[in-house]
This record gives sequence, C-alpha cells and structure tokens, in this order.
Amino acid sequence: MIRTALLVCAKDLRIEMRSRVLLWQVLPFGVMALLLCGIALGPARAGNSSAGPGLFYLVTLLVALLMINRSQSVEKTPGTKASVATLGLDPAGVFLGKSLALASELWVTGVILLAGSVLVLHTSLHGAILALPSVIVTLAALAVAGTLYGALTSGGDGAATLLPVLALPAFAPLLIAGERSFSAALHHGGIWRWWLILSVALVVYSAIGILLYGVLEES
Amino acid sequence: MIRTALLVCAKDLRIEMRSRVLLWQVLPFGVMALLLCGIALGPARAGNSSAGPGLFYLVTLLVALLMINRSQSVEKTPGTKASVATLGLDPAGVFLGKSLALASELWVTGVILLAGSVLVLHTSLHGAILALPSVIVTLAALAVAGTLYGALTSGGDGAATLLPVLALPAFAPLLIAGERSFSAALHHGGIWRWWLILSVALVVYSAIGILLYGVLEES
Amino acid sequence: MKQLSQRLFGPLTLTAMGVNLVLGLWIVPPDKVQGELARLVYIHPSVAWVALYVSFGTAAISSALYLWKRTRSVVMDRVAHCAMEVSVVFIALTLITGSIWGRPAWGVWWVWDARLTSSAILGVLALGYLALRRANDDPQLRARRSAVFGVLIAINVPIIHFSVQWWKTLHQGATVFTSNRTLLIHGIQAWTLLISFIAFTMLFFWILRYRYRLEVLRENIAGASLEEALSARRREGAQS
Amino acid sequence: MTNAVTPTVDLRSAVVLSGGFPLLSGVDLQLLPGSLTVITGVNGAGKTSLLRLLAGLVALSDGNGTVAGIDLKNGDLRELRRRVGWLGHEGSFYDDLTVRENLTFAAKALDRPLIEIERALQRVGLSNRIDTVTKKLSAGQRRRLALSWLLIRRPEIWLLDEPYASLDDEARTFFDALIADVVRSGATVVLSAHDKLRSEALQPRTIVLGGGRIVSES
Amino acid sequence: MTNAVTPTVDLRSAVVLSGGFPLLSGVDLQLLPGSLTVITGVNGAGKTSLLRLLAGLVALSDGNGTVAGIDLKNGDLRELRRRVGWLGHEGSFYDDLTVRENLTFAAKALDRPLIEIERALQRVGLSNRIDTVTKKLSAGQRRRLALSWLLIRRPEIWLLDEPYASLDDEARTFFDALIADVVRSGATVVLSAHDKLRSEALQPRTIVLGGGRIVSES
Ligand code: HEM
Ligand SMILES: Nc1ncnc2c1ncn2[C@@H]1O[C@H](COP(=O)(O)OP(=O)(O)OP(=O)(O)O)[C@@H](O)[C@H]1O
Ligand SMILES: Nc1ncnc2c1ncn2[C@@H]1O[C@H](COP(=O)(O)OP(=O)(O)OP(=O)(O)O)[C@@H](O)[C@H]1O
Ligand SMILES: [Mg+2]
Ligand SMILES: [Mg+2]
Repeated sequence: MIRTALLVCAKDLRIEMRSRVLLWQVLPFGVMALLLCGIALGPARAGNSSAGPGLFYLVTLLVALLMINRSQSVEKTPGTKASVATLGLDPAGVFLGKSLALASELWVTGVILLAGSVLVLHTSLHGAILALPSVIVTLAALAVAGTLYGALTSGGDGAATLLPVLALPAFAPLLIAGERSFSAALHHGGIWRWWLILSVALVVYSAIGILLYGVLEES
Repeated sequence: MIRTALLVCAKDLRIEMRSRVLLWQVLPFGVMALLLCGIALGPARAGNSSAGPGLFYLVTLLVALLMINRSQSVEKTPGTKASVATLGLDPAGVFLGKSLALASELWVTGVILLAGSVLVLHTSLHGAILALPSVIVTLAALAVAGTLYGALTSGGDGAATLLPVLALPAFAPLLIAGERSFSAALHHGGIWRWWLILSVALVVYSAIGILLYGVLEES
Repeated sequence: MKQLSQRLFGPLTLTAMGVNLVLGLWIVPPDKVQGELARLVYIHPSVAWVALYVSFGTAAISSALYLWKRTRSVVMDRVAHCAMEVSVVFIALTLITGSIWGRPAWGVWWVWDARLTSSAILGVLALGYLALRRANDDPQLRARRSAVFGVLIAINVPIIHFSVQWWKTLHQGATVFTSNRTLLIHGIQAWTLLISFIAFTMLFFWILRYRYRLEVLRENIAGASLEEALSARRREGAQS
Repeated sequence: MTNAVTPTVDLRSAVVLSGGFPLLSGVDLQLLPGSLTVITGVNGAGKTSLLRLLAGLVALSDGNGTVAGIDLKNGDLRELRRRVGWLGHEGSFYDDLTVRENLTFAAKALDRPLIEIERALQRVGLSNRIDTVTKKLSAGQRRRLALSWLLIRRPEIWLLDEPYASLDDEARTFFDALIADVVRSGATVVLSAHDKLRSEALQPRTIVLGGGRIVSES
Repeated sequence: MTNAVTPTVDLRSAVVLSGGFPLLSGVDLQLLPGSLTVITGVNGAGKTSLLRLLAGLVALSDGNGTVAGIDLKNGDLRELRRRVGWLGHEGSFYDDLTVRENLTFAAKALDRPLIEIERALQRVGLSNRIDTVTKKLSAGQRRRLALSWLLIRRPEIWLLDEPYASLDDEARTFFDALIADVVRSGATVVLSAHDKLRSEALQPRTIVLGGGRIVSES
C-alpha cells in the first residue's frame, strides 16, 4: 500500500511539475480571489482583521476545488482509465498517493495564501504562525476528503460542475473548524480542541478512503 | 451574422437542456456557495444585509466561471474543433450566439440566486426587484466577456485553471459596478449611472468580441 | 545617427538615474511631515507610473499592431511579451516600495484602497498574460491569443482604475497635482520628481531593449537547433 | 507555369514545427484537380501532419504553400477550412447531440436543405441511428457519420486521415465508390492509408512519407 | 463438463445494457486457453462491447459469465482487470508524461525490472521516442506504446480492439509474430478486426457478431 502510495504520489507531482499549473495558474488565482473577497466585502469590512480566517479558508477552498478537479482529470481520459485499471494497483494506495500529492500542493498554496492574508487582510503575523499547525491539518483533511469526492464525481457527465456541488457541503464543517481554530489562534485561545476535531476528521476520511476507494474506482 | 448567432445559441442551449448541468449542478452549487459565504463571514456579519450585494455577485461570478468553462469545453474536443472549423461559420456570429446562450443561462441562475439572497442574506425584496434590471445588464456583460475569455483560454494546457486566473481580474470591475448599482438600488440611490457604465462595458466587450473572436478561433 | 542615439541611450539612462538618486536622497531637504521617509516620493510614484502606464501601454500598442493585419509581425509579439515581463518587475517594485512606505505612514502593509487594489489586480493580469503564453506552444496561436489579451488588458487599465475608485477610496491621491492641474510642490522637489519620472521611463525602455535582444538571441539559438532538428528528422525517414 | 491547369495544392519545401520539433521537414507537392493521392509511410512519418497542414488546421512554419489558391502563410485560413472536407482520427461533432441534431446544425450553417440529411444517412447506412446521441455510437458509426457529413458538403478538397479504419466491408465498398465518383467530378482527394486501396477502379498516385518529407513516389 | 480443460472465457446468454439499450443481446461463448479468436461483424454489431465485458470494464446485466475463473456478476472485477491485457480504440496512459515515465510507472506498479522497458520499446520500434511526451505521439506510435506495455505485462488474456488500426506494415508483421508467440505460450487472445488476419501461420476461430449476438462462426 505504501509503495503504491509513493508511486502514485510521485507520478501526480511529476505531472504537476511538468505542466506547472500550480505555479502559474492556481497561485495567481488564489491571490486574485483573496483580493476579490476583499473587494466584495468593501474596505471597511475587509480591513477588519476578524474576517481574515474565514476569507482565508474560503479562498483555500476554491483553490482546493480547482486542484481536486485537476488531480482527477489526469486519470479521467477513457483510455488511461482502462489501462491503469489493468495495472491492478491497490486502491488504498492510489487513494493515499493522490491525497498526499494533493496535500503537498495544498500546503504550498496554503502557506503562500497565509502570507497573503497577513499582508492583505491584516491578519496578525504572530497569529498566522500559531495557526500554521491547524492549517496544515485542515488542508490535509481537505486533501483526503477531496480525493474521495473527486473520485466520486469523476467521469460522469459534467464532472467539473458536479464536484463542487457534492463537495461544498462536505467541506463546510472542515472549513468551519479550520476557521474556528484559526480565530482561536489569533485570540490566543485554546486551539487544541479544534486540532483534535480536525485530526479526527482527517483520520476518519482517510479510513473511509482506504476502505472504500476501491468501490469507487470499480467501473 | 445574426443567423449564425441564433443557430449557435440554439445548439448550445439544446446541449445544455440535454445534459441538465445547469439545473442539477450549477444551481445547487450557487445556493451552496451562498450559504458557505454566510458561514465564512460568521452569523453577525452575514446577517448584516449590506453584505448582500457583494456576496450575491461573488457567488454569481463563481457560477459564471463554471458555466463559461462548460460552454467552451463543448467546442474543445479535437475532432469537433476541426469539423466545425470546416463549416466556416462567421466568427462574429459564433461569438454572439455563444454569448447569448451563456447570458440566458446566467439570467436564469441570477434570478434564482437573487431570490436566494433575499431568503438567506436578508436582502430586502423590494431592493432586489429594483436591482433586477442592473443585474440583467451585468450578467449580459459577464456573458459577453466570459465568452471572449473562454475562447482565449480554451484548448491550451490546463485551460480549466487558466480561465479563472485571467477572468477574475477582468471581471472584477463588472463585479464592483454591479455591486454598487445593487447597493444603490437597496438604498434607493440613483442607479442610472451604474446602468450606463455597465451598458458601456457590455457594448465595448461585444464590439471587441465581434472584431477579434475570429482571430482567437483562427487555428 | 540612429546608431549613436542607441549607443547613448544606456549611459543617458544611467546618468538620469544617478542624478535622480543623488538629488532625491541627499540634495533635497527632508519633508516637514514625513521626514526622510518622503524621499520615497522620488522612487515610488515614478516606478508606479512606469508599471501601470508605460509598460502596459507599450504592450497594448504592440499587441494592437500585431492584430492589425498590415503591421502584423513577430517583432510586435516580442515587444509585447518583453514589455509585459518587465512590467511584472515594475509592479512588484511598486507594491514593495508602496508597502515599505505604507508600513510607517499608515501603520499597515496594505489597505483596501483604490490605487493599491488596482495595482495588485494589474499585477495578476500581467502574470496572467505570461501564464497564457506558457499555456500555448504553437507560436502563431500564442501570438494571436496574447495579442488579444494584451488589448483586453489595456481596456482594463482605465476600467479597473475607475471602478476601484467608484468602489471606495481612501488613499493618498493627488499629492503632486490637484485636480485642476496646479503644481503643489515647488522648486527642487518638483524638478527632482520630474527627473525621476524621466529616469524611470528611460530605465524601462533600456531594460526592454535588453530583454528584447535576449529574446532574439534565444530565438536564434532555437533557429540553429532547428537546422539540427530538421536534419535529424530527415534522417528518420532515410533509416526506414 | 507551362501547365494550363493551376494545381489545387502547391507546397514548396513546407516545414511545420510543433514545439521546436519538425513534423514536416520540407515537403514539395503539387496536386491537380480531379486527382486522387494516397499518402503512406511508417508510423510517425508525418501523414497526419501533412493532411492537417493542407486543411489549414496547423500553421506553416517555413517554406511556401497554397491550397485552393489560398496562401498558407498569409491567406485566410478560415476560408480555406470552409473549402476542405476533413475526416480525422478523432470523432467529429458534438457528443451530446443526436446524429440528426448534429447534421441539422451543419446543414443550417451551410444553407443546405434538411432533406439531404436523411438522404446522406441512408447512403452511409446510419438511418437506424438517426436519433442516437453521438457519443453512444460505435467507432465505425462515428466514421459513417463523418462521411455523411462530407456527402452533404461535397467540398472541393477531401482530406481523409486513415478513412478505412473502423469501417466494415460494406462501408469500405461504399467509400471506394464514393471516392471514385468524387474524383471523377473534379474534386481533389488526398487520403492517408496503411493498406492498399481495394477498389481496382481507383488509380491513385501514391506518395511515401518518411521523416517528415517525401521519400518516394509512384 | 466433458472437457478436461476449463475454459478461460465462459459466457451464457450474456446481456449488457447501456441506458436501456442492449449492447449485447445474449452471447454464448467458450474460449480455451491457448486459443486465438477473431471477432468481426458490421459496425455497431457489438464487438467493442463484448471485449469490454470480457475485460471487466462494463458490468454484466443479465445472463452468466466467468472470465479466468472470475464470475462477472459477483466476482472481483479488479482482480479480473489485473489479469487481462487491454488495447482499446483510445490512447492509453498519462498524456503529460513521457513514454519512459509512463512505462516506468507501469513497471514499478507491477514490480517489473526497469530494463524491460527499453527492451520492449526496442521490440515495438519506439526507442527513438522514449523521451517524447505521450500526447505528441502519432496514432500508430500510441498503439505501439500500448503494445510495448502489453509486452512488459504478458497477461494471460489479451483483449485487443481493432489492433491493426493505424499500425504500419512493419508493426503489423511484428504484431502477427507476437500474437502467434503469445498463443503458443498458452494465453487466450481475442481481437476484433474488419480485415482478414494477414499471417498464414495464425489459424484463428472467427466469430461474426450482429445485433449484439453471435450470428455465425467458423
Ligand atoms: C502597497 C502600497 C502602495 C501601492 C501599490 C501604491 C501604488 C501607487 C500607484 C500605482 C501610483 C501611481 C498612480 C498614478 O500615477 O496614477 C502611486 C502614486 C503615489 N503614491 Fe502610492 N502606492 C502604495 C503606497 C503608498 C504610500 C504608503 C504612500 C505615501 C504615504 C504613497 C504615495 C504615493 C504618491 C505621493 C503618489 C503620487 C501621486 C500622484 O502623483 O498623484 N503610496 N502609488
Ligand atoms: N515535441 C515532439 N518531440 C518529438 N517528436 C515529436 C514531437 N511532436 C511530434 N513528434 C513526432 O512527430 C510525428 C508526428 O507524425 P504524424 O502524426 O504526422 O504521423 P503519421 O504519419 O500520421 O503517423 P501514424 O501512421 O502513426 O498516424 C511523430 O513521429 C511524433 O512522435
Ligand atoms: N443509448 C443507445 N441507443 C441506441 N443505440 C445505442 C445506445 N448505446 C449504444 N448503442 C449502439 O450500440 C452499439 C455499440 O456497439 P459497439 O461499439 O460494441 O460496436 P462495434 O461492433 O465495436 O462497432 P465498430 O465496428 O463500429 O467499432 C452501436 O450500434 C451503438 O449505436
Ligand atoms: Mg496519423
Ligand atoms: Mg468497436
């Protein structure tokens, strides 16, 4: 399982490196979305630093949706699907590998967006650093859940539009927990509780994925 | 030109009807995103009706991106592109037709999201009705600009991610003007100025599209 | 004549930059309100001017010329590309100098202000232009698409500028000129400011010229390897 | 030119690049109206690339060329595409529309009477799938659809990339008859193939590509 | 069963539905190990559908079937897919990776030594494209890549959908030799084709499909 995971993860990251979609497209999109959120809220509210965590996660979520989409579209072409199916890869490994690749990409994006929100949304630098561990866990959970939902919606008609519909409600709790823990970090509150909740979510989603990813891929 | 436009528009709408992506995927996504924005801002701020117009347009923009993407992906498959190219359709007509189809879909979505924001974000019903004309113009401008940007980004590597990167900054002014006119309608201010600005944007984008769409499609 | 002016352009630019720095950093007395900090006025506004108008203008004009059938040439495409690349650097510099100024002046790195927001949006647009180029590898398709985008950006510059102003404004506006175009600052300060604008504009074109030459060199190298690629490809046919 | 008939296709050391790699490395080719040309060559020789160049689907990077009197370098490629008929490896048309809807779209775009649709489908033997969504068609049926579409258009230049692939015997026989007919009526037909043409009636000129250029001819 | 050898493929009135339409309308078929079967039939007869069923890529809607001892209704289709080799109409593998990277991925997934990659590419004649990105390959080169991949895997059941399409003469000859070899070594090969097989050495059983079932056999 672990070998398969590493193999799949390396493959996904290599495809990413080759196309550089993350660097040239996803990151600018994230920065832009951050700015747009500021615009949509108007200066008075956006300047208000308490909106920072919420906006940060909102933008991260949008970015994650793009990246999940891409992570699945790589597998989707009919020919690829059939011939990769004949490799008989361990689905749990595929799931973990894809999640890991997605998580790495999300971490990079997350750190940059965090820096962006310190600059743009006046989130306190100290708070952002304190929040970093919880951000990492949240993004990992997002990656794991995203891989699961990505597989669920891939292939069908208009998969690109189906994904957000199913995923948004599922990700909302993660978003809320992440936002809460971020806010707690900002106000020097106890973040351990949120940490725990997020870790549980991460573990639960991973377990579900390991058990059920095979069912999703079957056909 | 007009004949081609009608032909293309009918074709796009028929494909949409057949796949029902709008009904089953885009609309639920929009509603969901509206709710999520509310969550991200926290109850105190979201309940505040003055955020309504901004959030409405933010969500509409996201929905529009999905729809633009789909409108282009229909044309994108290599075989289709080549054989449709041999039809020698007037590019200006294709541009107008695709814009019109996109605009119709956006209008439907817009009206429903408007209703949604009255319900969810406590936007006043009266204000929403007053804002309707400006919403229609804004969405038309968004459709026209979107068709242009969609053609600009289609086909290349990772087109689905490139579109938002290019389109978000370009659409931001439309978003702002729309938001202003909506807010003006809510506060019974003069919306004619915004109306004018939006109409100018609509005309300018249409003119550019009519002139340059052919250049984009050439190959 | 042309040769001479070309050869003189570099030294002239350097001189202008030098004069600007010397005047701005040492000769001009510190500002009454902002003190030494105000010296940024000889860098930041002119950098911003280049970033927003000169470079985008160059890119937009050459894009438009590319789109016009009669002036369509690879030169226009290259100029647009290079100008946009240089523009990214200048926008970054604008943001950096502005933020450095903003931190002591306003107490924050960033505010939700018309100028700042529109500068950032334009930065993303310039990056988008470069991303668009990367996404297409057929040279003619790439040239056409980026030319269209270059024109679209040009329209966006004023739209963004005004829209962000309609949206809300709070920033340092007309410090140098009032709305009826009367000069608010005088003497050596005004002259230094003028020189800084000229110097940075020249700097832009200087860099642009080198960037352009680099591009041509790169294409030549590609052309040389093209000959090689052609004969390798032809050999493929001979083998079978 | 001593020849009274102007050639439909006239390439002079045509080079096509893709990301620095020469798909075509210098092709000289003249084709007259009413001619049938078969392009063969090993895999990767450049057959598809040559056909795409002639159809105006890729740009000429170096050399010169005209097709149907249109310059490949500075001419109006859109006009060129309007005059050629193209049959590629990949499926054509909108996958989400039915056979009838696809052909109706095309016929309307070209101002052709709709009655021709049914007639063309009859000829290619696809009438029984007229209301099937295109993406559900089998490989050969997609090919037949593309053919029926060429029947409606009757272009002056036919560019066919491996037209026999996926077609069954009946369809191949029909195709041979069609090509013979089309060539007789003065159109220029260029097709790529790995097999010998089956119909004895067709007397094609055969061009062998290799390494992106013409290596022999018969 | 009177036969001592258990058949690799055993279908009993197999039906496959897609959106209510029967792709296969009742197929009975037994194939023994070491057999070579060619499926022919008019376009839309159901050849591709039958091969996809045998590969475990579509589900059995009605009737019964086992392939390689795995029940198509309740068995582990993933295990089945691992045991078949599949060559479809469409390209295989990741378009953004190079030939080498794609094969390395596959070889590592299967625990095969990497040296086999170069050997296989040599055999199918694709060594000169080893570092080309897959999406740039020509139609025939993609086919060759898919073949090289089957060479590395050497599955027990080969399911090939129109394998000759897009292959040039050299590759076809190689392919025929490969199939003869594979069949001799005891694998089961099923392929669909519109042409006669060219190699005299191969003595296939030919099945003619029509309307989703077997109409004749020889
Ligand atoms: C990140 C922060 C900043 C950004 C992105 C920024 C951007 C710009 C831009 C784009 C311009 C040129 C406008 C035009 O020519 O139309 C400009 C001009 C100017 N900026 Fe900034 N700025 C920033 C911070 C500041 C700060 C902190 C100050 C001073 C306290 C300042 C003072 C000025 C002045 C005096 C001008 C010239 C105004 C004029 O000539 O009308 N800027 N800035
Ligand atoms: N970037 C690249 N690097 C190396 N080779 C490339 C590149 N892009 C294309 N090629 C090669 O260019 C050739 C394209 O040939 P083309 O598709 O025209 O062949 P074809 O004659 O149609 O072959 P087939 O019979 O297989 O269809 C292939 O050999 C392909 O490998
Ligand atoms: N929903 C549907 N409605 C009507 N017909 C359908 C539908 N789905 C599939 N079909 C038909 O099912 C058949 C599928 O056949 P399949 O692809 O197996 O044919 P094939 O024998 O491989 O043909 P070819 O030689 O063209 O590759 C086709 O005739 C197709 O038109
Ligand atoms: Mg080919
Ligand atoms: Mg088939």
